[in-house]
Amino acid sequence: MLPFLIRRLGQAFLVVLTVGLLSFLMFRFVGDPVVSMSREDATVAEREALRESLGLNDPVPVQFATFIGRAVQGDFGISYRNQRPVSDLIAERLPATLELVFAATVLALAIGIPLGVVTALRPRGALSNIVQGVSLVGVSTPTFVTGIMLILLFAVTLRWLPSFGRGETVDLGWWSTGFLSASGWRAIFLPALTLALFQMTLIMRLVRAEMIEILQSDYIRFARARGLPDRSIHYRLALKNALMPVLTITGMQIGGLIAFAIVTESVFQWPGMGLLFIQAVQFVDVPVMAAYLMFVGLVFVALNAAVDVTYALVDPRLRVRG
Amino acid sequence: MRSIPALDNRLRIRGLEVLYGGAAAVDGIDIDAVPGEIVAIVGESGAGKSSVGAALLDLVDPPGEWRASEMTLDGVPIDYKRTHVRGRDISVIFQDPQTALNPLFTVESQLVHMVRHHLGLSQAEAKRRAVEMLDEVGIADPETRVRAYPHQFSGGMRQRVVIALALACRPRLVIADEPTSALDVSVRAQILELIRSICRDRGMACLLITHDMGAVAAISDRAVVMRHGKAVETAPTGQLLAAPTAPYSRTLIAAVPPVDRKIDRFALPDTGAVVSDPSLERWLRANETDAAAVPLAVTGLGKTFGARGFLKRGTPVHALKDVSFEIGRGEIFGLVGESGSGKSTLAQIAAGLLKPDQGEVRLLGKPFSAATPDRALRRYRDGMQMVFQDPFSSLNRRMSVLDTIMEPMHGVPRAEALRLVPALLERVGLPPDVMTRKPHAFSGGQRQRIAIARALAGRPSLLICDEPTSALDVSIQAQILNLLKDLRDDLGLSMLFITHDLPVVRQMCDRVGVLHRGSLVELGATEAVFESPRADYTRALLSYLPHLPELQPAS
Amino acid sequence: ETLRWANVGDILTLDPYAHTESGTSSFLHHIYEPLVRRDAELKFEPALALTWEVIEPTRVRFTLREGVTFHDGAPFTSADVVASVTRLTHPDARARGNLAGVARAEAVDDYTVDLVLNAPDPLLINKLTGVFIMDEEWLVANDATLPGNTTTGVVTYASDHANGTGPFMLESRQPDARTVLTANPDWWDTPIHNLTRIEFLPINSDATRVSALLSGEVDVITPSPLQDTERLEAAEGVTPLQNPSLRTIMFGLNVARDELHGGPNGGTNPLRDVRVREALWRAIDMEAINSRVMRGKARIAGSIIAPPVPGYEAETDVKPDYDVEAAKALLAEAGYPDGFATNLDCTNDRYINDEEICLAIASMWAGIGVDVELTAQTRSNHFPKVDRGETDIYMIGWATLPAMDGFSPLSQMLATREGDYGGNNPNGYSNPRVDEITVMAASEVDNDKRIALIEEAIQIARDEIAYIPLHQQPLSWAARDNVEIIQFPDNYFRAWHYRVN
Amino acid sequence: MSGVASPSAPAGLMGQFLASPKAMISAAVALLLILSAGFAPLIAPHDPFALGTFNLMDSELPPVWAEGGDPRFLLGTDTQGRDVLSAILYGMRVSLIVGFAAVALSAGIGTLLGLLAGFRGGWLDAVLMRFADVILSFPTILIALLVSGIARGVLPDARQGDYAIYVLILAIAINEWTQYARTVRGQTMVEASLDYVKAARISGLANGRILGRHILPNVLSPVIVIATINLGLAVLAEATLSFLGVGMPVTQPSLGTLIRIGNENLFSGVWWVVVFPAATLVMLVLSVNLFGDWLRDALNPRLG
Ligand SMILES: Nc1ncnc2c1ncn2[C@@H]1O[C@H](COP(=O)(O)OP(=O)(O)OP(=O)(O)O)[C@@H](O)[C@H]1O
Ligand SMILES: Nc1ncnc2c1ncn2[C@@H]1O[C@H](COP(=O)(O)OP(=O)(O)OP(=O)(O)O)[C@@H](O)[C@H]1O
Ligand SMILES: [Mg+2]
Ligand SMILES: [Mg+2]
Ligand code: NI
Repeated sequence: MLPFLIRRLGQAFLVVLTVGLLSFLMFRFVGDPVVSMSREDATVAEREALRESLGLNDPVPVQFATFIGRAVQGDFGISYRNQRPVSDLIAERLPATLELVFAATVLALAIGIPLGVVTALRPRGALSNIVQGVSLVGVSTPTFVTGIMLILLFAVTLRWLPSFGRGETVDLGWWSTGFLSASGWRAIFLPALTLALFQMTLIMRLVRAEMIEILQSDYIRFARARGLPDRSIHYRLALKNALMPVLTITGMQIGGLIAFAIVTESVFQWPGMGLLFIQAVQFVDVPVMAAYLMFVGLVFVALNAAVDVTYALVDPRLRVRG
Repeated sequence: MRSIPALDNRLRIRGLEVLYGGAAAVDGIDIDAVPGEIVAIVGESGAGKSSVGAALLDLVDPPGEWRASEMTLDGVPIDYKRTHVRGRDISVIFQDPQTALNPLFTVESQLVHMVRHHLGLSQAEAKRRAVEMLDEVGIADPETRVRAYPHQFSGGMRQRVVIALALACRPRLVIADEPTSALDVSVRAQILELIRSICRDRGMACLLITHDMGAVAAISDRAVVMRHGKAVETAPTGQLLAAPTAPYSRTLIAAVPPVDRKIDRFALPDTGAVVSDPSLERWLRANETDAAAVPLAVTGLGKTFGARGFLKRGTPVHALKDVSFEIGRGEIFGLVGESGSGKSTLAQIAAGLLKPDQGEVRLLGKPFSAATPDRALRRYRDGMQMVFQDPFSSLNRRMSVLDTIMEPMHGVPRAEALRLVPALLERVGLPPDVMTRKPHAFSGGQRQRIAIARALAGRPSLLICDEPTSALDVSIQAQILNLLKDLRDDLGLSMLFITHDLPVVRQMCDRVGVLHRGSLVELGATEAVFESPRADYTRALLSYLPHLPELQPAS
Repeated sequence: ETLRWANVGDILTLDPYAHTESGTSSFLHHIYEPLVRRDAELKFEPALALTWEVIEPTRVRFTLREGVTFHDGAPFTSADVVASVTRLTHPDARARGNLAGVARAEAVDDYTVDLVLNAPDPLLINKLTGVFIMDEEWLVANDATLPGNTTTGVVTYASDHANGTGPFMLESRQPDARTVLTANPDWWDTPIHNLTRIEFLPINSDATRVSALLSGEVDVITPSPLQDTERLEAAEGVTPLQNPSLRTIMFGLNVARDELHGGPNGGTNPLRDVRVREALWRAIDMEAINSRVMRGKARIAGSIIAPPVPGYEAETDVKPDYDVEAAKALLAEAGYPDGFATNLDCTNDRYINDEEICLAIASMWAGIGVDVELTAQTRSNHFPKVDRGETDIYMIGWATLPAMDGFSPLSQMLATREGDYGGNNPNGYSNPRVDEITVMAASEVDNDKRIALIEEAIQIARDEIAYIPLHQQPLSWAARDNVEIIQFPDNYFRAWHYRVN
Repeated sequence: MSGVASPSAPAGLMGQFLASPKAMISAAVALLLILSAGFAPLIAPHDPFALGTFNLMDSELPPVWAEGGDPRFLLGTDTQGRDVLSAILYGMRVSLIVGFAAVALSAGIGTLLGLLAGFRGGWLDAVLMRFADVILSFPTILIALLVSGIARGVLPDARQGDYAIYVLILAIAINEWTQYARTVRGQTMVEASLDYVKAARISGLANGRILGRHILPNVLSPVIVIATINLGLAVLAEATLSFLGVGMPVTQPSLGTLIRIGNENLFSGVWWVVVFPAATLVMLVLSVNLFGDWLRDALNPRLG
């Protein structure tokens, strides 16, 4: 286990460094922070002074070295936009995004898995075709359109659910959660659904493909030949095997969900990291962008590692012997 | 041998038919079995043997359907709508223990699930039963082993677990579909013995589906010979082996390589004289390299595989340890040994596909060792060709027969090649007009012939055959073996012949080496090794050999 | 009563000196107050200062209002003004430009304070309307006397806490989610409003913001997309609110270069020819743009400043008639009978329907043979590009804020780029008389003379077509019928004038 | 003895195709859309990319069948007076160019790298796969920002419209090659362990030839399946990027840009500006996906 962890750590370090380099390269080009930071009628001298003080006139390698040097110490600097420490901003926004991603994942699994099983058991049945068709329409529609449509239906027309925000949040230490209030639950539903739609379809298809494959396998045939009831074969035996790759993909996709939360969060005004990032991009808030990107990279590596470990725990063949 | 059983049949089948999309895979078969009796169903691949088993379990794959005019168990018609028919009345033992067990559940949970479902036992009783069952199938220390996962058992033990699962509810009839063909010789004998004793002790009837005549001879009471969905002969085993009456039965029996003596060729009625084109013969011989060079010499060969797999756990495997031997011109050298003994590793090193860690190989005088640079390998492989075990993966499924065979013909003009390929195909017993087809259009035996033709097209002096027939059924195996022998005789090919099938070795090889855990424990002339083995391991191996005393002497 | 106010963006910070964004100022005005504020007509009106007088050209004396307390109960005195001015003029303060020209503040007594200037400044009072006063004791007690700064790494308590004298007090703040204000019961002024609570709810997405209004989750949205006006009019219980604003949208024209980025055009820069500039202007059908793109809510402009801004003159504000033939004739006269090629750079997230306006105009210009390559991009890319002089024709909007005075475009957009002047004139426009006027107007304390100077410069700019003005874009808000709202042309939200019924 | 034809034979594929109405309908719809996009300049009544050809005074006309419709504009006009039908046809062209190019690029790169990684193994494999991890941790959106930012920096005088399409293609391709690479790598490892590859090696083929002649054709079918499905995803990704403002410029709107613009007019009653492009996009993605799905099932012998 130890060499594994060490390898993972090394890998995490490399990934984050690369991401850091890439994001750093990116800042040079997304725009000029000075414009957003100064008054509309700032004089040329004022702008120049600001640029100088931000170190934007230094040679690029110097800037990169400074940036990485501070980043490895966990210091991502201070946001250009809010003048608050970036780590605070990220910590403040993290709960919202993670709760959204978590809710979306749960929703995707809760709907995707049963649908996948149902469509696998009758791969050519009418129900299977309908479910697959509807889910495809869902993923064929751009997220931002789906989001607005859901708002129009559930918030404006039916007035069942709120169209924006997180509802009431409760602070548990530094973590602010929306799961402890009724309005929080109501608020998370639409964004989570919007975000989950793609994953849901993915999981459904994956479960379906895996189930079809597994249902043909020898051990399922053997189970059948021993007269075990279909329900227990499908849901107890086959599903457990089919869920292994689903676990991997779901784990990996969480990274993608965090990224896709950018769109969902800006449609639903969900006060998470995606919203923070998109605003940072508009403002050319370099420290926030850098921290966000490196954070997402880190989450990705961590998820990868977590998936591997879980895999090893769930699959007895991979468990450490002795 | 016991006499034909009385009328108190346990199983009685009349007029069983299995249809796949209109084509009859089983075409009206009658089978009977009495308690305690093992009825073997034999026949070539595709004869419909497994389909009989599937029909009995009502598990014929969807597009297929089955019907029978009569199907009774202990005189009562089998009603598949009842829940406990499968598993409690009729059970099954599958072929491959590697895939038949769900890897994610412990043996205990699989057993408990099974007995609780069928017998409605309490959790505690079911657990006790699980332990009993493991004990019964001969797994030592069942109390602890019961909580293990399938991957923690060896192949033989897994097959025992499969049997435990099949028999946990004490069925009256068990169908064993190739229960031993995935197992090593030593394990195979034990498993057969286990099935035999359980049937006898419990009075359970068993349908043993197999193409292993050794197994048939060893444990079955009666045998049904199937061909093209029909039973061509049903007779007590001893009688069938000694004096088959139906022509097909005779061919089948003749194709079984005898263990106890060497025969020249298998007496197969339908393989006539091989057509041979003299110009092909000339072309094939034109490449003969320096006659003095020893085709293959292996000295002090060693190979260790690092630990592999997830998280790099496990210990290194010494696949080969200090192996030395030589193959003379025109000689067929046999290499035997149980699974994992290093046979394929040796073949791959000899073929220059894998680098040895220690020692050296000389192929027609060209050296190959750990120090040989990769770019020298293409030269090294000149004059050598290989025939692989699995005829399905050894042909590129997207390449036509013509392209496949032409591949090793370097520098042969296309027009010439277009003339040679049909001749080669004829040489291996295939009609030349199959050239344009792709592999999926051929049966296993036919594919193996194509693979041999491809090997010949490389005009080798040395042919390495890694288990060339173990994927084929006996009658096809006999044909391929005959073909290889003819090629050796006609072309003077030298061969490294790898197999785990001792009878085959006896029929094919001039000399034989026995590998055990990577070491060559025995080396000598085949007859000498068979008659008076020196190594203990060889003796043990030979003792597992099935005895087919009733087999009539082949002509 | 609670007013739920959804705005397009969140405020950047609660620290009034750490940002330069007018939206944030507008919000903070509810918590903090300046010495002088603008009334409902945007005229100056005493706030924390009762009176002021220039006692020396570079010294202005303020008499402060007595009996004012900060939200934490501390009294407001001259020390607070001194501390605030010191903090704002600190070199690290992001907003120090808002008080450029002020050297320091000196307390005369508890309720009298002097501002010492570097040079006479006719716009001092204008500037002071945007200078919010903070509490000295509170700053000291919370170690917030230094303004927050990205470079120095100073993080200030004031960025997420607030203590002002204004009509509302901060109750809670969750960035990008909700900031809640409650009415200040001890406010020195007599409230017109009947609000007890303001919930400030940023909603970035236009469609979501409108949805929130339609679904009754918010009471007022700022801004409300123009194209949704009809829908909002039709909807039950909500009303769109539209009024002209101060912001003039115009095109800058690059005359600095010998050739345009958009094409060689025979080695010339056509934009240098005033006839070409006029042709371009004449070829724009502003009526069409106003009726279609702006839903008739914009005010078509001929001048670069809006009517309420000092320096505005109706005579200057004339747009040449839309006349394609005349435009073609002018081009031919200037030597471009077949038109020419140029780039057009626009924002797509800064002004109302900016992208649509540019697309429509590009299409109109194509009609007189001008081959336009249109780039519409985000502001953080647009403005640096403009500033580097890499554009030929570019869109810019100017509201003269926070000063709200004609001197702002004069010094920033018309004066030749040099020293403190011409910060927004990257396109090489230069007129000696305009430069002369700029210097004079900068220190002219006689307001009438000053206005005359500015009027002259703006007239010159109009005659030479230094910029092509398009329109004053409207303020477009929408609210539930039960809220009474006044829209101010400077786009400030002044909730102490609003009521919820 | 008789040869048995396997169910996944190519001849069977056509047969299966003709037997599946789902496959035929989706293929027909996809083909129709692709062709009409391809021939947009010939069939579109107007040229929506030519700035001088539309008139603001024609803006927001409803479709012909609605009250106030104008026969010149079958599906009405947008807020600029552009013909919605023509804009859709041209926009689909842009979307499809982006989609096809991105898919071709990513499939090409991914297949090549996957082949090398799977065949070579060792450090090359490790480096490529870790690199893929890094790429994966950078969502498409961020890559698009990065690429467009770098393009802007590298080509300082270039105009956004000129390279936006390449930026999009590159951004999507950079993100998606990893999928192909991973799949092809796995498949290559399986194929490379099969005996026919050893046979080819013994026959004296060089590694390059083995890869090209033997392995490539055998790993291609999953690539084709992923490609069809990714074509839809690429079109969608382009739309999302346009929504975030890094997509195609307004002067050359893609379907995504049209939807984004239309989205701004969602409440204003000019529904045709958003509904038609969105419906076209959904139809396109859906038909391509359905076809890809069918292809995957058809190429899977277990489902045959
Ligand atoms: N699911 C199926 N669909 C169509 N045809 C099938 C199916 N299963 C078996 N067959 C065909 O039925 C015939 C009999 O097959 P079966 O598996 O019973 O043969 P077998 O005697 O068990 O062969 P082997 O020794 O190779 O196991 C073969 O021709 C086979 O191709
Ligand atoms: N590439 C490899 N990496 C690691 N270990 C290997 C590798 N190939 C073979 N081995 C191990 O080397 C030993 C010898 O394997 P080999 O394939 O030569 O046996 P074999 O005699 O051909 O067996 P079989 O009869 O099953 O084909 C086995 O323990 C096997 O697990
Ligand atoms: Mg079988
Ligand atoms: Mg082997
Ligand atoms: Ni046959």
